[in-house]
Amino acid sequence: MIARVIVTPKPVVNDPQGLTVKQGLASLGFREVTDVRVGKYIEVNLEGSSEHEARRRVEEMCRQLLANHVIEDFQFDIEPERKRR
Amino acid sequence: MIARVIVTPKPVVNDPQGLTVKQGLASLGFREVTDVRVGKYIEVNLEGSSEHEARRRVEEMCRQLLANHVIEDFQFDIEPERKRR
Amino acid sequence: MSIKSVDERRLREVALTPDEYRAIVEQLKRAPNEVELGMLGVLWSEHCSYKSSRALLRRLPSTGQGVVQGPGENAGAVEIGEGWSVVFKIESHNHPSAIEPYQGAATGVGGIIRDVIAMGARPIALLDSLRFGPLPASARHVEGVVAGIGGYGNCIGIPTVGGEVYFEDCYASNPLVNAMCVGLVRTDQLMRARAEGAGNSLMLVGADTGRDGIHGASFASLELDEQSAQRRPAVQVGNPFLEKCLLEACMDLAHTDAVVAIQDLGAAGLTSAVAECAGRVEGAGARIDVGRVPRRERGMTPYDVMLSESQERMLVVVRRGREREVETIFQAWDLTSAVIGEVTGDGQLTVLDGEDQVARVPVRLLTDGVPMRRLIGLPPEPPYGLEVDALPPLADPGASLLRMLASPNLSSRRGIFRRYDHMVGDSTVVAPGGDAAMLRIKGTRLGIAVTTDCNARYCHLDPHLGAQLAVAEAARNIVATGARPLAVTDCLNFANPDRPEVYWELEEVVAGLAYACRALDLPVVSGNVSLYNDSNGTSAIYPTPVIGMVGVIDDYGKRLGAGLSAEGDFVLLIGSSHNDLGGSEYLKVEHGHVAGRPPALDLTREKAVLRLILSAAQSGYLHSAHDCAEGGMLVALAEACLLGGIGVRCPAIRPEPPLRLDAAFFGESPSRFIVSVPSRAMPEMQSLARRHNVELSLLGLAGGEVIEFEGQLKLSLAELRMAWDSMVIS
Amino acid sequence: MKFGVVVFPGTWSDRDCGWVIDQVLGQELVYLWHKDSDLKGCDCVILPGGFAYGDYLRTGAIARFAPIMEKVGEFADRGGLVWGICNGFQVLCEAGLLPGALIRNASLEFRCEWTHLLVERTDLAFTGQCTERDVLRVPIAHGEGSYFADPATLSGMEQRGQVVFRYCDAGGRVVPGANPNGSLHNIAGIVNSRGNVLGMMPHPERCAEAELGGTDGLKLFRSVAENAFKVLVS
Ligand SMILES: Nc1ncnc2c1ncn2[C@@H]1O[C@H](COP(=O)(O)OP(=O)(O)O)[C@@H](O)[C@H]1O
Ligand SMILES: [Mg+2]
Repeated sequence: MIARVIVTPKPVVNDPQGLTVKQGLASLGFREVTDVRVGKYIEVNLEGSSEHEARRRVEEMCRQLLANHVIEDFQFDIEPERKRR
Repeated sequence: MIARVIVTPKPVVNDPQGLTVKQGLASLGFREVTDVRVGKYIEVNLEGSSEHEARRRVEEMCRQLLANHVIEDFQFDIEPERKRR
Repeated sequence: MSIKSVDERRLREVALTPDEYRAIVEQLKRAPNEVELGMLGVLWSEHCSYKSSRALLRRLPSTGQGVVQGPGENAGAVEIGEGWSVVFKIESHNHPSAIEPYQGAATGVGGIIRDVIAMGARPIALLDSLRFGPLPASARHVEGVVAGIGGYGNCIGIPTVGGEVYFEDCYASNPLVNAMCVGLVRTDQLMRARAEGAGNSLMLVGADTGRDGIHGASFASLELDEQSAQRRPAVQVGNPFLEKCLLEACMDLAHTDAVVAIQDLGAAGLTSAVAECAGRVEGAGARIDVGRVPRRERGMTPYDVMLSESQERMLVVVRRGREREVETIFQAWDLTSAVIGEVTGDGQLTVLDGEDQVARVPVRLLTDGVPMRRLIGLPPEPPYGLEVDALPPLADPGASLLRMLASPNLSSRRGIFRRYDHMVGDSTVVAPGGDAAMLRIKGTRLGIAVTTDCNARYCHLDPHLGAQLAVAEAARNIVATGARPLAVTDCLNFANPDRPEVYWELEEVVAGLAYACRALDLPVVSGNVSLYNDSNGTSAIYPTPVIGMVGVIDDYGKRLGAGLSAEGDFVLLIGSSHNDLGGSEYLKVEHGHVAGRPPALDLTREKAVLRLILSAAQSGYLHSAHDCAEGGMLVALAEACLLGGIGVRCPAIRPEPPLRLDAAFFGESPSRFIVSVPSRAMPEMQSLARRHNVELSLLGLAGGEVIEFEGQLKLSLAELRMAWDSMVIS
Repeated sequence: MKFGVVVFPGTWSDRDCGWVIDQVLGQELVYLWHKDSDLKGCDCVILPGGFAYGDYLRTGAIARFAPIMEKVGEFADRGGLVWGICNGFQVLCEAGLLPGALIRNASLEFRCEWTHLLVERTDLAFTGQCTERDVLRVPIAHGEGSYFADPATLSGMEQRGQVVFRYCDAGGRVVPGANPNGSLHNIAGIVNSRGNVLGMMPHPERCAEAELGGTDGLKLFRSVAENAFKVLVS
């Protein structure tokens, strides 16, 4: 089972990385870019259990460790097959 | 148009962050976790152009700036609708 | 006047009391509108107005030789010689760090740096004073705070050279994060944040304004409770890179005469910056247009813009007609700048949104209108008795020493300060790890020593004495490097002062600070007060008046380290020892009590000891000096050995009654130092001590790889180091 | 000898390098602004430490596109001396002027402390004043200094002798315990195959005066200055 977790800064939270990358892209000539947000991607491989159970566990992991709920949102999907995306 | 870019450390590169997250999860009781890799998630909003053109441009951004091919792989998808995932 | 026009929920939101609201209506002669209410709410918060503490703070001495700027500006300034002044201030960021340790601590560092920049000074050093609940439960919090301080300081390129960390139960739900910044400026180029000259432009520079931390100042003035969770959007994310650019641009600005003043935006954002700046000039006012404020988000209201606490912004007062020059400087650093208004002479803060006037409040009402709160102090029962005679005698000094060195309050802080860049700037000539740190002033032989200190356990047991001990210890730390103490900045961290016993602590602490600072000729040139460090009204922190101190040495070539530096040196104890076990770390670690009276302090003796050490350092008699603090003589001696990598052989200690053996080893009598003296300088050192009328006792000889007191303890440096390096925070 | 020190937004070792060049060594110094595209006739370009562009996204990732970098690349191609220190090393790797990359320290912590470096090349313009297998005491200050290159690149570099500095203990032994960040092969500094572009994580400019705790770093600055002198007289 593999879970792909995406953690992003909450929309109202300042994202200095995103701002700086946006400026970097602009100076490289990518002027069509209107906004950039930088977050984390976390790939978690888990053993056994049902997809339903895995979903519950990963949700728990996000709440407890993977995301900082004060400033970040998270989302994830789960794939039964253990193969790299 | 919105591009969702995922940048991951290449399999041969050490991922101390992934290891630490794995240990952290284990110490919280998530013992079913067999492997964790930590990468980056970058959300790029772009103006105008076709999906095809956007794909070409984002590919270019990844090659030039968003990923370092010595240590990282990247992948992305593009969604015409500009709505937050 | 009735209060009916505004509902109570709204008042609570802006943290105003019905009485305060009434005072506003009375002085405005009308009801304030929403925006005005918000502005008054933040500026009248405890955090901005000091309404509970201002009267007390006046008791602190703030003038003295060398003081160039006392309290009232963004930071204080003291002349150090050769045309240079040091600018410094300490500030708390306790509440934000409790909610989000990394960002809370990081933005605390960012904020105090901007206060120093606003004075036209280049920041050259940072210090952090931290208090947490016991390990390991607090480990994640410690990790976040330390990472946040390093994350900001390391990125911006200002060395973090000192600070302190303590672990006590009382901080478990109210951790304290205080940050101090020290800057350097030519005295004649010191700036003051005064909005002089009607018609001059107000420019907002740096980051765009977002909806960060709206009502952060009010938030800092409330106790933490379940509802704090809902206030969480108040948490700000710092951008040290942007602040680095802002810093350099402001340094460039200081070289032009286009600028009248620079003011940082901190708590209460634009409202506070504009009001403070205008408030410092008699009759000055300001007119600003929120429509011209560059924004990060769409749909922000004038209310949001006026109250936003977005980081990394500065207000610049620019001479009329010189705006282009300023803009060019900021452009060079890729920073936005916008003219948002102008200085007026009408004494009003007028806020426009394009054509529309959205607020108009007298500046004085904002800055000085809040009714001062008269609180009542009542001493609590003194429950902290200690029968020293009832304590069992010291059984095994070696075993005790190992346990003491491994205690989180005494163990080596290397695991923390090696995560801070403490070398950038090529000026750190005494690195963290000993007593004060020292930075050289390039182009001169001058050095400045900096430290923060406070034993809050002493303050808990006796606030008046504890505060004095904190000042004395800071002075001792400065003197241990060979530098002369100059001036103080203080951060008063307290629980809810509405509780009479807390207000009593505050009164006592301020009185103690004032007394010690007067006795040691140390003006208090800046500071900060953080109240309401309680959670749910139950657990209160110890009164924690953190003392930041700066000293100067005329020739940094004469500086001293804390570690023994040569085999064969005589190792001496300077000062006298008493049965001072009250409030000691020994009592806590070995007997599990926090009790008794803190050590008695005789400031006349203290002065004599400080003079002796300075004079010996000046004459070149000393190879090292280290002050005896928590853990007493033996812990100080072990530290001197471990820092220098040299052992010491001593004859057995046979204390003269009534001095107990445990007190001789681990008692915390103040006004003492461990020094090492080369044998050739011993006669001079002895006669110098006699002349200063200070007790000097020979402990032993430096050398080898063990610490030995004949027949009493013998431990290898390796064993000691293992214990000392045992703190694990991540 | 004219040193040029590049300043990116977010750079902070520029002044420290400048201080050593100008005040300690008495050599000629110019600062090179990232937006400029002129090296002002300098003989050695230093890319100093700092957090250019905040090191956001990846260390050195954005800085390498600064206008000045194009000139630095051309200068390197002509055989000019380019010296990246800490963040400068990261920029050089991102720019492809040096092989490999620098990733998060294995400890995941920023580390500021003294290290020992074994000098493996003394035939370079940067190390001419060092003795064979010299051990230098030089501080580090970085969070992302763990050197990585794929196995083929790494073995090619080793064969060509491109590793200039390795973390070692005080006795010069290259042991895992002396490695502060998890760098492959204990690598602290490397050179390009031509020998004119050096990248190193430790900060020699922080140990060029006794009062800062050591003077080993001065050897490297002296080497560059002396080398220019040798080139001039030959
Ligand atoms: N405990 C104190 N002792 C002396 N001065 C103080 C103290 N607390 C605050 N001050 C002074 O009062 C002024 C306002 O403080 P503060 O509101 O913390 O400044 P800022 O607006 O820069 O955050 C400053 O000049 C500060 O130095
Ligand atoms: Mg201020």
